[in-house]
Amino acid sequence: MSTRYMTYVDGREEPVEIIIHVDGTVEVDGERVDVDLVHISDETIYSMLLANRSHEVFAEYQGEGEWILLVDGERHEVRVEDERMQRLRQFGGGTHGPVGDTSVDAPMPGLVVKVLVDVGDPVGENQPVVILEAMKMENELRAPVAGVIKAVRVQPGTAVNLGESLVIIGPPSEDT
Amino acid sequence: MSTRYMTYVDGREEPVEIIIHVDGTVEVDGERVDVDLVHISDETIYSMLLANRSHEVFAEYQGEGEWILLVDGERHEVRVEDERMQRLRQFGGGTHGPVGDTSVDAPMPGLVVKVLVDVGDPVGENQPVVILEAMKMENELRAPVAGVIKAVRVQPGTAVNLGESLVIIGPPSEDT
Amino acid sequence: MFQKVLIANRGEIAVRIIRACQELGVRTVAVYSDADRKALHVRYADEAYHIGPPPPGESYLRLDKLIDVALRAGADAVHPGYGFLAENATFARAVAEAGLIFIGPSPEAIALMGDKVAARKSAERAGVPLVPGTKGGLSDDELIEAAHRIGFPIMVKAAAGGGGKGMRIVRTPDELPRAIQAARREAKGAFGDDSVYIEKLIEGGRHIEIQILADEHGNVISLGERECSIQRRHQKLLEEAPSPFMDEDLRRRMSETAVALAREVEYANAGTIEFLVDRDKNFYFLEMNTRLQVEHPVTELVTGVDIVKEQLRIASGRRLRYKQEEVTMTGWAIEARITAEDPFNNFLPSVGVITRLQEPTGPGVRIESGVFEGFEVSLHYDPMIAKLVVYGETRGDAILRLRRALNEYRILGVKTNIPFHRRLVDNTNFIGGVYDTAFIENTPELLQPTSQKRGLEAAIAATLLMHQRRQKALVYVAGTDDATSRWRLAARMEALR
Amino acid sequence: MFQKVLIANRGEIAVRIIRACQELGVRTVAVYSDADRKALHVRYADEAYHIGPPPPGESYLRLDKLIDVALRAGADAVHPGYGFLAENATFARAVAEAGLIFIGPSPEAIALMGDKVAARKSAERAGVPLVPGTKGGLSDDELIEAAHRIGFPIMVKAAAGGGGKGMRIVRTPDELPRAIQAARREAKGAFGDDSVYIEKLIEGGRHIEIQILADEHGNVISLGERECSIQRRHQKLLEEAPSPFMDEDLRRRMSETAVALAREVEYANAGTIEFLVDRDKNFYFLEMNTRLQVEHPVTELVTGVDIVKEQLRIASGRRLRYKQEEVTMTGWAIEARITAEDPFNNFLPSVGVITRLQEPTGPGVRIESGVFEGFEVSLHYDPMIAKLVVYGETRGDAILRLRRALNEYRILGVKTNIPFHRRLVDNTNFIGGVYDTAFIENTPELLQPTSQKRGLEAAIAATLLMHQRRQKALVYVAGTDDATSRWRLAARMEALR
Repeated sequence: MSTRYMTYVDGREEPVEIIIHVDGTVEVDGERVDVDLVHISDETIYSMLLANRSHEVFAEYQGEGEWILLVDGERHEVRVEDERMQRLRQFGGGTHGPVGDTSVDAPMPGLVVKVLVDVGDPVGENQPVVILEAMKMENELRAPVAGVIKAVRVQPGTAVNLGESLVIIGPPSEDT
Repeated sequence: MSTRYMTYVDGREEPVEIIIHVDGTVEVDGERVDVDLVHISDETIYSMLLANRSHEVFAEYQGEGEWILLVDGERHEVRVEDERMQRLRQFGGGTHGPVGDTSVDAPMPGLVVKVLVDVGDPVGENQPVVILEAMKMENELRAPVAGVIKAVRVQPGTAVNLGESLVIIGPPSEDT
Repeated sequence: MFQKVLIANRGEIAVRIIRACQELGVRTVAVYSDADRKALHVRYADEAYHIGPPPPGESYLRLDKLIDVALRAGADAVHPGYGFLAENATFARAVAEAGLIFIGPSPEAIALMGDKVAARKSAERAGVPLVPGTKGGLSDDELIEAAHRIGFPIMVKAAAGGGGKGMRIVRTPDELPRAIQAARREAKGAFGDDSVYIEKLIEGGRHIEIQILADEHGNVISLGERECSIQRRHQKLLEEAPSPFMDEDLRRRMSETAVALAREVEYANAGTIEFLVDRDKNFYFLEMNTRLQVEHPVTELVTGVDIVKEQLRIASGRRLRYKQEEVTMTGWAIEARITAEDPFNNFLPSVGVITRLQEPTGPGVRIESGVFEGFEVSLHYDPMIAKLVVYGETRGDAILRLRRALNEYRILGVKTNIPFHRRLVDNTNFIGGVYDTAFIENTPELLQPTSQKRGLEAAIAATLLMHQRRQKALVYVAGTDDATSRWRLAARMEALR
Repeated sequence: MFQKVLIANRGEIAVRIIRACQELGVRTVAVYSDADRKALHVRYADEAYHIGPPPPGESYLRLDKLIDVALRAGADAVHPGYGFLAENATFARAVAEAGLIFIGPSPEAIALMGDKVAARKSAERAGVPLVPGTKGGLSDDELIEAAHRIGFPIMVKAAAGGGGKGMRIVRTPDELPRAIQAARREAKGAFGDDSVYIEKLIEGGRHIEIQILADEHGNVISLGERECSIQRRHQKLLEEAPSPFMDEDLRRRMSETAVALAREVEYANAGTIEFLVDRDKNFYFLEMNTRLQVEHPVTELVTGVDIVKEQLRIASGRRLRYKQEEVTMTGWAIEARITAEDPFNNFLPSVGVITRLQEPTGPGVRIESGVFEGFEVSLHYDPMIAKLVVYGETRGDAILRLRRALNEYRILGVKTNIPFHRRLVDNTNFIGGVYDTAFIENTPELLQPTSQKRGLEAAIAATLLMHQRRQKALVYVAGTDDATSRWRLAARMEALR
């Protein structure tokens, strides 16, 4: 499971395609890049080594995938779209409400303790769907969007890898 | 209802007695002082005008009433004891577990919506005891310490003033 | 020396003055409006007093309140900074009448130099060159004769006028009669008065000013010039000392002229005489600023004289500590004014809270700042939030150092003009010292946001952060709603990377 | 000039060198251990490479890794900073053998000056005064005769010795025979060797050093002295330039001596000769540091010479840009070393995360810092986290400015020696310039935490914050466990105040 983003810098029409693989490797426009981004302080300051080039990044999230960044002091406005947002845009819809399917992936390797939803269940945004035990703690995985459960791919006792898809949430049904 | 503190600076044995009245006035060793403390940024930086003398205060809470302060750049270690802690010390106990009574006071004027405890109930730290409506919001007042409810001074519908005592919590009973 | 000084100002200049006082062992009293309770000048001063709501007219311009605070606090002197009441003769007089010392020139000198006509007359008496021209009410023939005497190009201007109406630029003698006629017609139509006059047109002029110091015992010295031609709509953006246009002879002539004017008006304390200098190194009086200037630090860095401390010393009656021949300019200093304005959107003021701030430091860098993390930039006050001043052995060193410092500067929360300065220090004409007051106007690329780079670094950083954010949003620690554990987990996840 | 320089160091000095490179248009390569991934030098450099775990022996001292990174990154020169490999001749040689330029003196000069005996011999040849003394192995009579020649007070020292064993201070001739006997007995007991020697005792000595610059074409100049007597256990805490003890004649003599020594060992690049100066202005060679010194900024501020840039220029083969007669000292500079040590607890290192940091700025203040908010002070490296350097017209101005800047300094999270410096600048002997290397030892009040003030301000502030905290803890907004609303409410409460 990799995650694919289309990223627009400073209002340019041509996006940068960035794929983040579950092993942490990053592909930019089809080319693997060596990147190390570490957090310095607050929620704001980061140091990025990109193929050993050092960049200081100040970042503020504006919501809806929009970021304001200072990279080495130069200001950039960046919009990051994941596949769901891209589909949303393709369907010409607004930016609210889910269109298409969303996968709840394992954010770390672990053991599924409980599955809290069944196929067909409506779920609200932030509603817990799976309990995953990892690093000796129980972690509640929540629905990133509201919708209807389309598939449940694991059951209690399943050992899952980082990034593995656990539950698929489809768009909410018309009558909800 | 005023709150009385004994405050020890830099390990001195002689405390400063500071009383904060519900109207916000402050008395230091029996004398009213004119103080304006405003928050600048983070959880740390404050500006204090004390009778128009300007002091910049950096403060970090260490827990258990202990603070590390930089006042105009000079470092101080300060221990602030409220009446409960003072009693605790008088009883020669440790600093853990309540001894003596603790009052849950109204942190703002409002209307009591619900009283969640009865006299004799054991309560845990942080357990909600009273719901107070103020400024059009319901505010849950919680027990600052574990113990047993010794007195309930209000009932639903009581209008209370800032600082008014609502519930008294006594020490936990021996067998809990 | 004074015991306690009230600073009747705010922002970076109030901080600057407070520091000078502290370094002289003088106690300081700050004043603040509701908008400035948290401001640096309040926090750095020994005492601070509230004087009213944010609009300056209800606080920083209320001389009654300022004098009242000064008396209550037991101050013995008042420093006005720049702006607000700094060139207000009434304030200077009121301060004196309250038995306090005004740290600046006499009310008479302030009033004299604040009146354009009176100032020009004083300049004339002191032998300061004025832009050559005629008075109004002359006949066409008289105007034509005057134009030949003054030399072309000239400007024909409506005597009653303003706003460009009835104004004509004339480059050759044969255009002149028609231009006078046209100007008269326009002036008549616009102002009901066809009187016009002629003034020499200064093309490619530079704005260069001379800093002077004068004590109350008749001693006056020049601290040399500052180059202030990098302007936009008469707002200075960057200043340097010395001027790349200067030579020893011109400096001496301008300094002597400035000192003569100061003597003519019996000036005491720090002051600045602004000149327009043409390509042939003729200079003309513009105006005199009877106060500390924003750009005073560049002079301090090259002369080694602390102008604010000198102001305090002079106002306390001391004699100047320097003789003219002891003043030398060593090295090069540049000041970049950092404003909360968007250079790519017509310098529109940008308001908001400064959420992150990281100021440059290191060798040769001096920051004069009025802001901090959490500071709210409001529309009530000047958009200048800080001054970045650099010093180097040579102009090249100073420019490279300025570039380095600009690259270290980080401000989040409001837009600033830092990108403009970054472009400026890379501009070859600026680097070559080839610029006049029309430079910004004639160099539109300085105000273009487009960069050749694709912004790949920004794309990658934002995407990784977005990804991390998505991951975090998905995970809550079961069995607790405590915010801290959530973050603990996030931190742990980060450690996994 | 170089295209790209690897900085084989960390902390404030790595940042300092990176800035100098940037200001010369030279690209920079940083290296970092696991402990330094977030460090400023990594963030400020153009490139950064990981070189191993935190212990220096596994990272910053690994010459193989450093040279490997330099080659991989395409650097053409290496700057060693100070400490670590800066005075390691093997490293300098290895750099050269890898085809890179070492920004420092030749390996031969480093080796020569690193060997105490060889260094003393070179000094002797160059006519540099050494502390007068005898060699070991002399008879009692020979020692007594030598003592009379040298003059009292003297020290009798065990030739084999160390650690004070077999050491005697002798102030008058009649004490000498017994002291020699006692020293011999002690030496015999401690080291099995009763050979002793005599050395002049320098009382009230000052540690003063001369900064020199030498190019590869035989030009050597002195940049004057630095006063470094404010020491504790041979660790410098504060330095100034000039020295308050200096006069023109002594400066000239010391400078000439230092230059002679540099010539004797065919020195190139920046170096420092340390001297002990007695009350009668006799000076004696201590050692030569064949590298950049921590305290180089004070010399930069008074001479206007950027020593790090000069190092780069010299190493790239250029000739010195200054003649001796062009070097003058103007004004006064003081450097306070800011360390994460508790001055009130025997300067115990204080480790932890710097949670808040606010550095002083404004006129005449230069900060050379290696830290930031979130920086973790660890035991792996030097406790010096920053240098606060101030410049003023006079020593008095500089001291008052230092006091002002120290008052502005805020560091939370670790204890620092700032309180020590605050006491120092208020000490009358320090203000008077009356101190020697024993000053700290003889002035125990500098290390006393007790202040006369009751700390009322601290009591009031902490109590109000405690009160506010209690109020907050009591109140949760019903019907939500969301952390943000809790804070929103708290903010509202604050607005009520």
